[in-house]
Amino acid sequence: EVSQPTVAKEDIVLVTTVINATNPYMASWIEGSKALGEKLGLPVEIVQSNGSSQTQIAGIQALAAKGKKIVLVTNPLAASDVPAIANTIKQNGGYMAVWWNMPPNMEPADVGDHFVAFGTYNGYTAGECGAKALVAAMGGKGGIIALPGVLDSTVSQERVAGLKNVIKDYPDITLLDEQPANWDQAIALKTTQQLIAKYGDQIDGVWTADDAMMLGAYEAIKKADMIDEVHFSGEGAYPPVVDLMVNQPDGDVVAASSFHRGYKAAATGMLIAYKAAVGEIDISKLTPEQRHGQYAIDCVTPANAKDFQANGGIDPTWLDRLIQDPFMDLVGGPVEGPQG
Amino acid sequence: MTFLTGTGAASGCARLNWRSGLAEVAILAALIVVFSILNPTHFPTLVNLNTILNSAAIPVVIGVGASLVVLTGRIDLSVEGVMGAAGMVFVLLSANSRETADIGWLAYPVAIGVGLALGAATGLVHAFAKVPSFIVSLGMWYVGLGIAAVLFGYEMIPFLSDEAAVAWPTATTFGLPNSFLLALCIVAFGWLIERYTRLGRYTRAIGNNEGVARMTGIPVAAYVVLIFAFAGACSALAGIMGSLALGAGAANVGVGMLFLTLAAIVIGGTPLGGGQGGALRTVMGVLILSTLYNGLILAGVDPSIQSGVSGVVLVVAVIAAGWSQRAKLRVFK
Amino acid sequence: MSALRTDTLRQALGPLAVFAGLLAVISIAVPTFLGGGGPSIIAQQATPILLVALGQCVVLQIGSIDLSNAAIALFCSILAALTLGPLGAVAPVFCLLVVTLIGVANGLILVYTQIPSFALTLGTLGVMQAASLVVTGSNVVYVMDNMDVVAWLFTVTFLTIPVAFWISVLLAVALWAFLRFTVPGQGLAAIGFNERAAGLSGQPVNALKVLAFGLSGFFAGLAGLCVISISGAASSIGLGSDLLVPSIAAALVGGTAITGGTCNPLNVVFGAMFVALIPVGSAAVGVNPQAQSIVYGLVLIIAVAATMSRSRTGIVK
Amino acid sequence: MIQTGIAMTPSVPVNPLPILRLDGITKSFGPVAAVKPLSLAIGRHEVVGLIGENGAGKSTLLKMLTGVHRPDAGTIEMNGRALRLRGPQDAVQAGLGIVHQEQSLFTNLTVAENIVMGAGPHGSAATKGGLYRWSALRREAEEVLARIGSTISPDAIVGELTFAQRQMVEIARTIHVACQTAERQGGAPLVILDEPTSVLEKAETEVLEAEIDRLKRIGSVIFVSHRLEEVLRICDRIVVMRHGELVADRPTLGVTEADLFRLMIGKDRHAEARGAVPVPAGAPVMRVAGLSRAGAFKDINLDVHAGRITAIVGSFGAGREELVRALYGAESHDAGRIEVAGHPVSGWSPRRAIRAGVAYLPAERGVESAVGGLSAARNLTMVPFGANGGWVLSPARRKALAAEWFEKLDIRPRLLGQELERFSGGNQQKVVLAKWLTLSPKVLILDHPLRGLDPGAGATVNACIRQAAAQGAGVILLADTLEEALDLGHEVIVMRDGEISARFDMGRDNPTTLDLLENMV
Ligand SMILES: Nc1ncnc2c1ncn2[C@@H]1O[C@H](COP(=O)(O)OP(=O)(O)OP(=O)(O)O)[C@@H](O)[C@H]1O
Ligand SMILES: Nc1ncnc2c1ncn2[C@@H]1O[C@H](COP(=O)(O)OP(=O)(O)OP(=O)(O)O)[C@@H](O)[C@H]1O
Ligand SMILES: [Mg+2]
Ligand SMILES: [Mg+2]
Repeated sequence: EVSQPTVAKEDIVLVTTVINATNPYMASWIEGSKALGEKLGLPVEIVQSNGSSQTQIAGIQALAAKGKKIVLVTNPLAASDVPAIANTIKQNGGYMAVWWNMPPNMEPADVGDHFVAFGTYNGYTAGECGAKALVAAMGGKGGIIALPGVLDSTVSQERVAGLKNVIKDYPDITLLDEQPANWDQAIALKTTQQLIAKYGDQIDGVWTADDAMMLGAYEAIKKADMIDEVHFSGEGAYPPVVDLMVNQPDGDVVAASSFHRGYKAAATGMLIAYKAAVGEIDISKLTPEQRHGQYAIDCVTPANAKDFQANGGIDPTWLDRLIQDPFMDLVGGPVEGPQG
Repeated sequence: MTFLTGTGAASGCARLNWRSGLAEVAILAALIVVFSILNPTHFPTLVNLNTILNSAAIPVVIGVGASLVVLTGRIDLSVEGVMGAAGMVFVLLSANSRETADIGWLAYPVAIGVGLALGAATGLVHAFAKVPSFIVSLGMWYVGLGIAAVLFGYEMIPFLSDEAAVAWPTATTFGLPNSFLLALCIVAFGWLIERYTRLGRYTRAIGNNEGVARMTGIPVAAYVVLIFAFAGACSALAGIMGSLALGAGAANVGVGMLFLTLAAIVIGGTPLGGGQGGALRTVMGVLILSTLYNGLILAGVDPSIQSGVSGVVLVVAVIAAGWSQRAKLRVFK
Repeated sequence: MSALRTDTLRQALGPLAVFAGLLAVISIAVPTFLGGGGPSIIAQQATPILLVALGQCVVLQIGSIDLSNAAIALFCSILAALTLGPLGAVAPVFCLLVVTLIGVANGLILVYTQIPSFALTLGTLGVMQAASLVVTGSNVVYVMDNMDVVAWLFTVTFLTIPVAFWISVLLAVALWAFLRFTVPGQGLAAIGFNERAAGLSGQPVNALKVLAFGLSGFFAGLAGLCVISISGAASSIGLGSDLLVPSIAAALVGGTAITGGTCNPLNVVFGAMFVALIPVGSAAVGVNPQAQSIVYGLVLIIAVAATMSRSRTGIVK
Repeated sequence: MIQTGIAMTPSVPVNPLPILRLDGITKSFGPVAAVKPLSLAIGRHEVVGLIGENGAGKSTLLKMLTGVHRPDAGTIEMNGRALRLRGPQDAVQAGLGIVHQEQSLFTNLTVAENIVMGAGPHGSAATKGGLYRWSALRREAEEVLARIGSTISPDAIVGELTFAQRQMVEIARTIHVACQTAERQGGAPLVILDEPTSVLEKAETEVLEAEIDRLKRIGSVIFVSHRLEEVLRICDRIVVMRHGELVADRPTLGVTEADLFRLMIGKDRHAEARGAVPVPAGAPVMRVAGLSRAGAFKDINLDVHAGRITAIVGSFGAGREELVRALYGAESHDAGRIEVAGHPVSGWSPRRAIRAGVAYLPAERGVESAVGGLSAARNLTMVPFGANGGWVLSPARRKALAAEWFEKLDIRPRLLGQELERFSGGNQQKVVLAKWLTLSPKVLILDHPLRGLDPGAGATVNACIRQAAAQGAGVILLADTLEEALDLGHEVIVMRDGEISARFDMGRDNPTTLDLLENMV
């Protein structure tokens, strides 16, 4: 009775992709996929790309070649990978949901039924969340260094735009420098050390596009004995960062971080694709906002960090509730751009 | 490997001498002058000197081992993998936030032992299965990264708990960062090996003409294994230093170190064909690149063209150093 | 006697054998792999690797190396994404011309300054990366129009395998014939074995070196066009940004000696398919993601150990 | 103090055991049986000459002795003990020293290091325990050098020495190794010299002979050479190999050069036409006027005529190698003019030279003319001009050409498609010479063309050179010996310190070697 062809449950293999398993965000992504797999009683295959689009696509294709129908949730390495992945899934007869990263001129509905949904969140808001808390901690004045991810990542660019959007209202805040640290803790450490040499005491805040880079920058500032004067903001709510927010071991540190939990995202996307595959969702009846939806951002700051930490960020009933309503975290359609 | 041959080994050998080292000094001086003009307030300062030296420490340590490998005419691409594996072993065997086994100071020798073993494995496979070092060490790069990933598991980042140890590398003694002083000790050790031991001299001989080395009765395979093991140990130490710098375990602590070190070796004037040059020259290469990296950021050069500027400087430096050796019928690969 | 024979055999059939062996292992572990479109996946994955590897093997043939050609491939796909809209069918020609010229420039700088190719192309690699960021304004660039100019490469198939693969195989055959049956082909080998002797025998050493690097640029360009045909978009982190290591590995598994003089493009075809098969295979077999790198590294070493020729000098560096 | 050579000669113990005994030793390379079952004993205090035509298996035999090749069958015994050589190190350990046919020194290291390094891990006090004591090392090397009467500085970098100087270093090293090890083990040393003299000039050869004499008092020597008169003068006993077999083993006494020739080649030496048939100086094919290069040669004026052979002689440092390389465009010149066939040349390079009809056979075969990894046939068609030019290589043509020249120069084995490096030294030389002869050049420059050739092959090649001249080529010859220069040259030019010091026309002046020597020093 649904418009799209359906698949028997036993013919399904659940698949997800990660860059590597040593990144906390990815680890929680894997955890979410596995939790859902357990609930559904289906095996989960993990494709690890090690930062290579080629490997990522090859892995998905390899699983397709095993004969089962793929139900995929992916946070693709690069937006430009999506067409190739969509092709693979189409040929396989499976279903997929894509999170965060997609070419701007693409819409799931245009691609076809096998591309069930695209989920995004407001990167500007995410960047703003960290920036606002940072500026507040700095008392509205001082110098900030910013560490974006890789230069041509849209995700990173959006977050940086959010940062800039916030600080333009604070004439006493200067953005001292912007040096990409490639999402990498070690590079962030090295880069921050150079920036310390350049700006020294002028640095009052460090804004990073991701918590891994924040941890690197944090270590560099600590080693330079500046930890008491400098505030940090990251993104992703990595447990160690939430720890820092709760414990504030260095007295005056404010870590502010927004939240788009890998756990929830992976489970949600996988579930939507699954329901489409087995016919629990009729794709033709999905609203545009459901096929290209926006997910809420929780802004974690020292004020709410303790609560966040207490339940590990996940309400124990969340997964069961999700299975009832896979679109429950959805707050709207496509992201519009920075406000104001 | 022929493409690695800088000067024709077979063709009666254009000898590198102290004078050709002047080109590197001149390049470093030129960079310092240029960056001092571009950023007179921050570049020529003691603080910045320490920043540069500190960032040079890890590649210098790697470079000592890597230079010896290159002196034999071989190449070690496994640097980043070995750093990851050894670094992760070190962190997990030290007091850390994951509370894995803490074996105290023994974590240092054990981690270095891991690097030594990986290096020796590279050397053994290369020397006895006769597979080019290029490919064995490339494979070992992946193996090392894989070991680090397996050790990391799916759990949280392990943070080092020993604050004193974590603070040591960047702390200063006699006004210089400890990390750099440690690196200098390793350089001195490497230099003594190169100059005053059979291992070092045979390394040069092997690099100059391996066939002759064999006919002379030098046990080439054994020396090659030793050298790869030593290089592995150097990378492992670098992995430990990287982990201390991060204060945490990360599989990719070595990210970017391979090309940096290779470029430093080439710029320093050690021809990749082997037989000439050595650790001291590599130190110059590392200093040039570290200064360049630091200077580009301090001068505010657009990040998207930094890799291009580095590439151009690399090529110009190598051209300048080798310009006088250009000759009709010169072999260069 | 037997040593010589086995070596000739190893050289002739080694790459095919290791590929077939790995494929057999995977087919046994995953019986549906061959029927489920496995071959076309391998072919698709192998095509860009193969093209870059063919260029690399010409450079290895003269005893040099080109570390920049994968970055050139990516630059070509970026260029194609930018120009397909305005230029249409002319765009691929234009892009190939540009990247071939970049390869030629590599060669010219090399022969004029006489610096080692390793250093030069490491530098060019950095420059190409910067160029990619600059021309894209650090963004992903998408083919807006005229995608059909390149799309057919991977949508049209012959025997279920994309035509791009067959074209690459034909190019490999052509390259093989060029190296084997032409005067410049013999000159390239002579340079790889003994550059001085080649020069003193009147081989146009400099011109041949420029030719080798030009070909490397050209083949990289073809790989770039394949990338754009597959993904319709390009960026310095996307598809095609990691072809360097696999393509060198493909050349070596294909029996190309890193010392120069011995390159057989036909075997590089199998080398590329082998290298493409490793990640596909380990995902299919279900190797633990964290251990996948270990498997990749070990399989690579074993494959080269099995295919490389050792008879010549006994010296392996 | 190191103890070597003369210092320990006084009481020579009489030992009935031979130093070395080979029994049924065999080696094949694929289809080629390089050494067939061969037995041989070398006595104490004996200098044994090992001769045989090119490819007879001499080097292969010696390489088995020094652990480079492993014998397929047979046993080696040294100083009464069975020897299992797993590699060259074992041979060094056993007290075997060898000067290989191809030079084997480390060009990046000093003379002293090269000399001492050969002694193996335990050979020298200066490197005991793996540590280098540079001053001791230098002293040790100085003494060895002094003993062979060499004035080469122990601190010189080997790569900066001349070819002949390097050969002396090599000899010094070998003698040092053999003496040191033998002394340590209480046995007698055995020194193997594989064609050590083919690159030495007379004076050095004499030093070497004296050293061999001294060596004989403490050990034994195996000496390989194609210069039969030298073998007769130096050796006590002569062993002849042919086609991998030992065909004769004679005491030197009473043997003549003609006997040796017959034993080696299997037929009598033809009464060769000695001396050049005078050829009138026709139009010059190459004219050189005022050619100079600082530090190498100065104001060279020279005409090379079609049909005539111009031999250039001179001692080391006279600049003749540099001169001929400049004539070929392989090196530059500062001033002067070169004209080929009436046209002045500019932007001179090997390619232009070849196009103009100039060919050049370099002296260092392994480095400069043989492409060892390519087949002999491909080496023969290596020069991309004339019939080998264009784009397409015709396999059929290559094969026919190769077959023709293999026949003409009797290159063996007749495996056209085998990699050149698998041929014996002499046969490689024939291949690279043939490469140029196929082009029928106008000017043929030959730098030591007979290097490493057996007398039979030497005669064949000489005949080829004469024939090339007779067919209209102008030949410039840097000969191995003065005799050869006088024998082949229509004109002999003597160089000294970069300048031409004398010119002789063979038809008119008929100089003797003495006349030449007078102008050389
Ligand atoms: N590595 C090899 N592979 C194949 N054949 C070989 C190899 N080395 C030597 N041979 C063959 O063995 C035979 C003996 O060669 P060898 O070098 O011992 O001759 P030789 O007596 O030293 O000659 P020459 O006087 O020319 O140096 C030759 O036919 C040669 O082609
Ligand atoms: N302490 C020493 N005393 C005497 N001689 C030495 C000493 N150290 C090295 N030598 C000699 O000097 C020569 C040159 O040294 P080396 O080979 O290290 O090259 P180098 O001059 O340092 O140049 P490069 O940078 O190319 O290595 C060596 O071959 C060695 O024999
Ligand atoms: Mg040195
Ligand atoms: Mg010989």
